Amino acid sequence: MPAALRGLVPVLIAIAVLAVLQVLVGSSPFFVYLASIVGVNVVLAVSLNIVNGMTGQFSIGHAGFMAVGAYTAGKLSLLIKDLAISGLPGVVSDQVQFVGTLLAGGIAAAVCGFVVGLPSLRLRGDYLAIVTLGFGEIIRVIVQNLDLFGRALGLSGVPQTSSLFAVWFCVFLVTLVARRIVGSTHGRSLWAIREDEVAAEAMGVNTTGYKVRAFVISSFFAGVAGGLFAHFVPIINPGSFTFVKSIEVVVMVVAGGLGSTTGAIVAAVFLTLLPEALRTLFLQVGGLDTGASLAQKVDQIRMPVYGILLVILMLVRPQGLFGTREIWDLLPRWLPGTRRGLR
Amino acid sequence: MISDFAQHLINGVAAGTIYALVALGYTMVYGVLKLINFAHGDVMMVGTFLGYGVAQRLGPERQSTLWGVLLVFLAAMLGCAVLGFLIERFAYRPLRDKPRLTALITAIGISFTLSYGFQLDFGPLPGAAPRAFPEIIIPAEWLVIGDRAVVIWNWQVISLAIAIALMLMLQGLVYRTRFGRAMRAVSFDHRTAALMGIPVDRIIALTFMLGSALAAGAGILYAIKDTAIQPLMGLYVGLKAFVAAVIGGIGNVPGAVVGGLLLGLVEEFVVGYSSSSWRDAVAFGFLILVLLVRPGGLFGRVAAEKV
Amino acid sequence: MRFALAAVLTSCALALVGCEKKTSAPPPAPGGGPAAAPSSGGTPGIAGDTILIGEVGSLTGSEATFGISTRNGIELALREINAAGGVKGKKVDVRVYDDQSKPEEAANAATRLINQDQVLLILGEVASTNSIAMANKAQPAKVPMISNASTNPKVTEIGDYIFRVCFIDPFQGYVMAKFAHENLKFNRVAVLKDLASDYSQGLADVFKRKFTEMGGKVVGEETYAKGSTDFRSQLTAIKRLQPEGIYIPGYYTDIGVIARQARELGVNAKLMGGDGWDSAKLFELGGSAVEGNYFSNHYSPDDPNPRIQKFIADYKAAFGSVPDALAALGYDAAKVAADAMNRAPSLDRGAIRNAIAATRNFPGVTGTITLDEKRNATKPAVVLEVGKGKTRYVATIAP
Amino acid sequence: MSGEVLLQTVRAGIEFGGLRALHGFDLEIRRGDLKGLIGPNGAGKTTAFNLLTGVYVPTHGEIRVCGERVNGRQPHQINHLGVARTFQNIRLFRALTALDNVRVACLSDERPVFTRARIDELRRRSSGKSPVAEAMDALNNYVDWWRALLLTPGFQKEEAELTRRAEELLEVMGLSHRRDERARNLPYGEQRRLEIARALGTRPKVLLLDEPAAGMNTREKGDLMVLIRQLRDQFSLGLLVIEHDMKLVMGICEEITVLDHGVTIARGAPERVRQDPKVIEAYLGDSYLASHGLPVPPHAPTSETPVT
Repeated sequence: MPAALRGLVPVLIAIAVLAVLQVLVGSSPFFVYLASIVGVNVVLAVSLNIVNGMTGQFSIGHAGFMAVGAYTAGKLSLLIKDLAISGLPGVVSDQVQFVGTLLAGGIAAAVCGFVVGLPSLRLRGDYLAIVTLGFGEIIRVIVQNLDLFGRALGLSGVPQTSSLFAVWFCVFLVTLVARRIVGSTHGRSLWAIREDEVAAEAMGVNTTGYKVRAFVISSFFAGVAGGLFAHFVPIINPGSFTFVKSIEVVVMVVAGGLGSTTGAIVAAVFLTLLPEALRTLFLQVGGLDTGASLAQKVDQIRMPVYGILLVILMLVRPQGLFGTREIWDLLPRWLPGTRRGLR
Repeated sequence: MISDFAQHLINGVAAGTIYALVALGYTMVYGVLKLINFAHGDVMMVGTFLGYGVAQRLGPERQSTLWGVLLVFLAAMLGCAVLGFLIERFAYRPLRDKPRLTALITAIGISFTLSYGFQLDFGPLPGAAPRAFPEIIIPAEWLVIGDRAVVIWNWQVISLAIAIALMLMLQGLVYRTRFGRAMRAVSFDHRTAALMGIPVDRIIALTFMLGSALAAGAGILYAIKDTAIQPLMGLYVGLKAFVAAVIGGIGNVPGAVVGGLLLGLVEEFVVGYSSSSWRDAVAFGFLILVLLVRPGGLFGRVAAEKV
Repeated sequence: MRFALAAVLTSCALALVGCEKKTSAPPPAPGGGPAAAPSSGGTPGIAGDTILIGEVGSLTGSEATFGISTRNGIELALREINAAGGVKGKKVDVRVYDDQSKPEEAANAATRLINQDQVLLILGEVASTNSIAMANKAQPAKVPMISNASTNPKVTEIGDYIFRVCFIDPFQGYVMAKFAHENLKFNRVAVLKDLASDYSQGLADVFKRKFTEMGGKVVGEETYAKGSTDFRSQLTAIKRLQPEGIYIPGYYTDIGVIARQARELGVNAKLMGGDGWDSAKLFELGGSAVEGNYFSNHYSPDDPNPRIQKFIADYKAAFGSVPDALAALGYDAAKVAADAMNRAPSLDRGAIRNAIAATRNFPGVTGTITLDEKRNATKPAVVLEVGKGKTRYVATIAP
Repeated sequence: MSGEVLLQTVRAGIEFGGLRALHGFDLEIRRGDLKGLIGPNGAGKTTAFNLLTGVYVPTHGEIRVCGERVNGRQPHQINHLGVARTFQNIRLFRALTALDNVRVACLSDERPVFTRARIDELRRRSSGKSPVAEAMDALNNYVDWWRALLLTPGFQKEEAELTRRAEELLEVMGLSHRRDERARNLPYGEQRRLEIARALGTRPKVLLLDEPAAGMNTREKGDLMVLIRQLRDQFSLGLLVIEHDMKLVMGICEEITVLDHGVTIARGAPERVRQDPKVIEAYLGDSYLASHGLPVPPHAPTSETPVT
């Protein structure tokens, strides 16, 4: 295979697979909705993993960046809703605009990431936690104060141009970025920072620069996830991007294994579907009355259970379920293509 | 107008005192462990609920006697000291030699467990709805200026007195006692301290208990001031107090007090003379500014990493 | 490198230049489309001799108490309906999903009710944000939806399948403005609103506009954020302006604390609010400080009307507390739905929609409900005065 | 033998809250030098290394790399100017493979948009405070990451080149067989050698070795002595070695500086230093014993930097 093509082959394969999937199940609204929610959470988890897992910093304000992306993309889409690109069929023009707003959302979030990251990443890691948390609060206050963003009611009427294909292509992209970065020597520098910041600095790694860059990329994808979110959820308001949302993503990353991309994906899918599955289960088994109240209990105890889960994981298995390994590292050795170690 | 200014000043000091007391706990724990004890605000919340429970038990007559008030404070502070001890013993101590991130995640987990666990409504847990805190200090006017232009209430004076007493006790403890000296030694370098025969584990546990007890005291004062308590209150107060600690220079005891008062006053005057809708952004905007300009806080300095 | 940059910039510029106004109708949103076809030939929502309807509510999360009140009200209504023989001889069952007070979960729950459970119609949500999210799913699928307590005008603007049994923000804001100006003869008022709540902002905006139109003066406006318990700085700032009344369209959770702190600071102005004040908790949180203040509401528990007294007695027997307005609205929403199903010529969604739209002079506990052409309920509001441990009816204000 | 001056300190010193950790420290390393730095525990040897590599900023005096004043520059910038080091308590990237440890260090050269020389020139003119230089550097890095994402042919070539160079260095240090082993799984002596390989990856002009022989047995120490000389010649380095093992220091160093309590108490050829009465007095401990062939008691692994 020509070297120039190596970078593109997975993209082409992904496009083909997702297109088939879109045709097969794209018309079941409930499935599409659920898959979209799952997809957005996966994008969030994988992108947060670049900072919290690979670089060893700790951000707990991912929802804030998601909000920036959602509001930027959503507002932009509302503004250009009545425009079409001449010479293109309506659907294509809509999709082009959709992609454009996603990029805008991602870039806005990335800029915020830079502004927030630069002062705090110069300092020790735990400051980032507090500053990102504060950033989420500031975003909330800004949105609530500006009519432009619909204040507390939120933005509604954003064209629902997202699709199964779009969401999962973003999942694919963020995964590809995470894997390719890890695979490159630059990614190894991130890992070096996580392992030993002083030594990395002494070996010529501009640690602040790398940390900020990882944070910016992570914020970018959080913004893209927000943009996607705005295009399939009928209304976005500050309540969807709270501290609780950030913690959910943190739990996904920590449970999946700090540093394991596939671990983050598995955890994100599992933790998003689990409450849904439990609800269904209780309703099927318990009938309407007891089942509903049980299902309600499940939702109530979800948050404290997340908290306990974090504590227990840190005490028993601080590296998370997968550690830094990827799924294929856990496959039996005799399977072809089984690789070991950090690759 | 001068009377408004005076009233804002009173409000700001009252809020700042609470921030300062909670910030002290953050700063002490950070001093000995270099850990941001994220759950600190939630320990405070648990303290107020303990006080609430005791006051309810005492009933309306007994809770407002001197002994009743003392009992509420003591029960809350003791209860939180035990909680602080348990958290330290079972959640933080096993992780002391692990990367600091691990302990931070644990702290966030504990914070989450406490604040959302208390929102459940089975068993003894209080549920999400706010509750009115009993008036353990029956409000009475202590000082009235002009035609009720400025009113200072008895509980405001008592709260301030209690807060100052607690801070002075802490200052004495840290700088005048053997325990305080040991604490400062541990804060300096806990490995060296251990080599010198200081019981590091016990000192750290005691520091945690002390910080948690202070938080409980602050929590009761907070509940007296704002009259309503609810499980999520710890998150907000905790965050603001943390910001106060960083502004003052984290790890620095007088810094925490100054930072707390400063934050309380800044918030108050932003609302009073600018716009109340930006109030919650003030603290964090302030924080980012401090980190940009003076990362070590007003009184602290950035410690170089040991190589 | 430079080439790539130039190429990107050029294509961006081209895309911008190439934009034009859309001429044709927008294409149907992917995934939306017409109503999902019934799975196995039967009518959606009907299984044997039961009718399945859906409910979405905030059973957990920040607005859990509202969802639970609503749920109880609907539950009570359905018990009565089924005890009286159901609808057209069929039992009515409700499937409830929790939306954790989040719009994305509300949309998810609505999608699920429509596509998986195939419910006949949907009841719910209190928060307007969540109702809008649900309505955006119900409307394209042509499933009738009755919101019990979302007062933001935007909710029913989403489409012709979306209804509500409560009045809307503009009306409630008008009610208090009129009451303050005409009954209390106030000329100077201040506004204190919850920045985190669209409900609070909506009421505050209308109140300000109407009160000014009537010739009064709004002297100041302050905000707070849900979750804070220190309102002294805002109240001190308001006190400086010396208003006769303060309009606080917030929730009871905050009002009690605000009232106490207002009294502590020597603020003598009367406090006024909206239906968010309505809760037994208000008396506990506010103590004596909250007494003597006014709020507008959907119904008054001390209304001698036997229909209302029977509802209150039944609710007390079933759930052990005095129903708040949200419970009453939930009850009415379910009753309106059942009434429409009874009147509809057939039990399909289109017919039921038409029947709901034709609701006229329905005797609900929150007043006589007539749905107007914008699918909003028009009915009078009452103003209540907070007393010792209970509320007292003061006035009725008609639209 | 002596070439150009690579690293120079002029009356450099640092205080930690009133405690003088290092005072009036003068040193000069030229190309091809092999110098030693010794002193009892807590004498300030590692502090000196930390000053030279930018971990600490000197409170007095001046540090120059290739004639350029570098006070206050960040460690990675000083590294880019050609100063690399190892650590007393081995600080490898423990979860990475041996190859990756070296590759990360090799990376600092590759610049896709603006050349390293151009950025360094800008930095030099503004004494390290040019926002333009930083922006160029950042752009370089972002572009690099995009190339990593797209796997461009140029990127693949560079990665291959990095790998080749890293493998070469592993070969030199005799670690080729450990290429894909994680650093934390290597035996102690090999970890020390891997640290040197990693330091060499940054293409240093001056190499600072902090107790390279600690924990090695006699045979390994012998090999190390040969290796250090070989490195100097092969890479034409200037070398500065902190070492407790007197036999090794005396055996390879051409000049030795002795520190005690942060002050230089002696300097000169090994023979002269060995007989200096001040040195013997300050040093009458393990090193005295060692130089007489007696067993050295194990050192407590305490940090020599004063607590801040």
